[in-house]
Amino acid sequence: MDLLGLYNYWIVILLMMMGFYVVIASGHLVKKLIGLNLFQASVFILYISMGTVDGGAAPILRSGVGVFSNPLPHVLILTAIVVGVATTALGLALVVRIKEAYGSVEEEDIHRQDDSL
Amino acid sequence: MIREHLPVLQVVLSLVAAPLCLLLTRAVWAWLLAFIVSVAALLISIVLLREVYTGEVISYAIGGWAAPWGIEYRVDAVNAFILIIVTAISVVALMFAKTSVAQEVAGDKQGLFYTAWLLCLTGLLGIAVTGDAFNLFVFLEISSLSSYVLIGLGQDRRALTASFQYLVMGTIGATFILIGIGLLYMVTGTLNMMDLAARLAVLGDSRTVQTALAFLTVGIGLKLALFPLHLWLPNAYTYAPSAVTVFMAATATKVAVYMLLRFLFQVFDASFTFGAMPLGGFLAVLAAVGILSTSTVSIFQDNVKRMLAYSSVAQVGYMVLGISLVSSAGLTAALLHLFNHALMKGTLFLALGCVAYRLGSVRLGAIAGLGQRMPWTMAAFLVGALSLIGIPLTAGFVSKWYLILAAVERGWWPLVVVIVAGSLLAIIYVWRVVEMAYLRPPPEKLSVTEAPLSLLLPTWLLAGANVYFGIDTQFSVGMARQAAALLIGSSG
Amino acid sequence: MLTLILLVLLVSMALALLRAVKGPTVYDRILAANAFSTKTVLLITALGFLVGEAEYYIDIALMYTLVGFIATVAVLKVSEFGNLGQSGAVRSTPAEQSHK
Amino acid sequence: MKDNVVLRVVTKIIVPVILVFSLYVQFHGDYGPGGGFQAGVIFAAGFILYALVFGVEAIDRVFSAATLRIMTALGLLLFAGVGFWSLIGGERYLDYDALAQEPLVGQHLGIFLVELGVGITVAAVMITVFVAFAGRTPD
Repeated sequence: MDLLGLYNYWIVILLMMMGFYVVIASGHLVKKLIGLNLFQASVFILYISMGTVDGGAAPILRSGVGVFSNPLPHVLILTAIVVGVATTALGLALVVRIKEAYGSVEEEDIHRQDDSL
Repeated sequence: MIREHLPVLQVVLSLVAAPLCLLLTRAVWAWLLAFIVSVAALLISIVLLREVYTGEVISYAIGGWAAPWGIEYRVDAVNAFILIIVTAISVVALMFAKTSVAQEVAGDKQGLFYTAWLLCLTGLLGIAVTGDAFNLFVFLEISSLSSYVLIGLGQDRRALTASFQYLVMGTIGATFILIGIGLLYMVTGTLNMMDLAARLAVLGDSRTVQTALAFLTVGIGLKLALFPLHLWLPNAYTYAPSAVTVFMAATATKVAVYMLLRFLFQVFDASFTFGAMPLGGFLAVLAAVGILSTSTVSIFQDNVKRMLAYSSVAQVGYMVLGISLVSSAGLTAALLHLFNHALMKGTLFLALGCVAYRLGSVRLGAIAGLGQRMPWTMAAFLVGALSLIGIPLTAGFVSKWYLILAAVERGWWPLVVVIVAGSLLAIIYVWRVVEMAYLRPPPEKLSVTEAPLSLLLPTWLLAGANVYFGIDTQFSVGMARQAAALLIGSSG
Repeated sequence: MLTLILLVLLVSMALALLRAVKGPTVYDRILAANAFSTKTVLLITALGFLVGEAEYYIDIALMYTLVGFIATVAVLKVSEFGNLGQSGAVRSTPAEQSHK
Repeated sequence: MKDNVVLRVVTKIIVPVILVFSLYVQFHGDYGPGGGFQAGVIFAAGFILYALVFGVEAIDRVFSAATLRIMTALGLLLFAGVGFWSLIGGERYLDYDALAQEPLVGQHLGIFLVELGVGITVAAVMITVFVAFAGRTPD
């Protein structure tokens, strides 16, 4: 079993679990978003490493190069990155509004305030 | 000539209308544009439905790139059915939105509200139309992002936290779906759903495919608010503006159910999902536990909107239950319930929207005596509630009946008990509202009048549909049956 | 040779990262992060020559330089004024005073 | 921050370079690596740098909130307009062949217009996001 040969998957899994842990364990809303970003980044790496072809050049058409990496996953993930940016921006905007409404970005504080309503 | 381009126009029309809406500064114009586009989308979906009603499949290649390479839009009986639901509900909810949103959303944000609405509509329609797995993810994110915005526009500050919670959960769900699609692409090298199905059938079982199925099921389950993953839903529905709640409750989860069906039955083979992988029993247990627990939880809710939100989770449970039966009858029941649930929850949330418009609150205590003060609104609520319970002559009865028949056919008697028990629990929580509205005297100083006609009209439109489709089941059952046959048939 | 350069760059990046984590003051961290981003630019360029597609990698490196510069300015501004938007006059913050 | 001479001078020199670089990435996009997304972000980055140094009000002189709104819509409409153009040309939606007599010219024109639309929208949205966050006065 060649465990290190598939090192890209180990990186993906490690990042994914780190991100997921932060999303779940952190009560700070901004940190949650950072965790979410990390989580998404792991998937980006999964896709990009998937497109690699051994010995392949960057997928730009020019003479003298026969083997290219698969450009499709790159293009797909460009879309996903844009989606990720939009999600982060929206999330941060919500955090700003939450901060203005509650005066706090800690989940516990927010829940405590709402229960008292 | 234009007929040929209908599948793409279905999506692109609202997509183009969204930036136009951004340019319109007056809220009325923005509303008008959104409404016209929704009506046009409804007309397109009716034409599409008529074309695929005969069992035909319309395929449209975007940019002229043929199917397995380019993005294919594909309309068959299943998604034509979904398109009708989404567009029809959008039209009705927008009729309602004009008055309701004017009260609930700040004036300068209304133009943006309708922009987000149109984008959400685009996303939902896109998910239904597209035949490309990655395109599905993109449309899913379009609809999700705009629905976070719509929910965050609610009056209560808790709308913000609800929206944030939904954003975190929804993004995790979408990312799971993305991983699933990526793993499938890794194995097959294609993203077209039909092509995926063909290649997966040849490749057979492998650990990557199993993982992909798991990721996709969990991801869609999050979007679907399947029982243990439903935590975002009650808050989101409760604090969103009334019109948004109607739109979300009646369409968003439905489209998620559609995704589940598409992946479980068409992309993967049913013999793989329910044979090699024990997904059937798994879903059935989750659905059954979900129905019983969330129905019980909704009995104890003080906020009627929240009560109905929990009930939505239970109703999703019925649909998943139908799916987990893996039979033609079960799928028919699931699709039928999908249609009927859109009608009944639409009616109920619309009626609540009328109440919120007049009272500004939908707490149980505030409803006392409304049966006399707002007779039409509460009567519509009653129709929706009867349908929710499943009283004969309402739409809800039809789907519950088919569901029970399907369960009996498979001989899964415990499920029949669960379905009946769920209905009994529904009676309890609906009764609390009815008792409050009709049997309690209104407070002395309460001086509310009936909701304006612009709100009552859409409410009664859907309430009438509840009764109509409870009596004349030809369209709904026929469509559901055909779609189920297509899904089951394709997985042989 | 290029491989050696890459190794040296990676080591210095690791050192910069260490300083960014350890750094007692905010300015240590910002400086370390800035050094890290500069090294990244060099790494990208060196990698481009190693792979033999330098012309594309240099575009990316240029891009990264710009982003790094803007990010450093932004971070410094936040640490100095506590907000990104203002054009205002220099206002000395407690953090600044303690390092003068 | 505009009292800082070094920063002010460097910004004034570097901002035009950033904008030119963004145009290079934009127009290079249909042959080499590059394209609307990247170009839009770089273009916005130039203005963001300027706003960091001279204050967020400085952006208002070039891109007011209304301008940004129109640009956001315009880019998307350009994209969709190309699609409708091909529809009118009797081809499938977004089939660039319909845009010119020669299919090859049509493809170039199509991808160029689409990338331009993407670039405009992304630049406008990025600046909007920055203004929305940085222009908010803390209480």
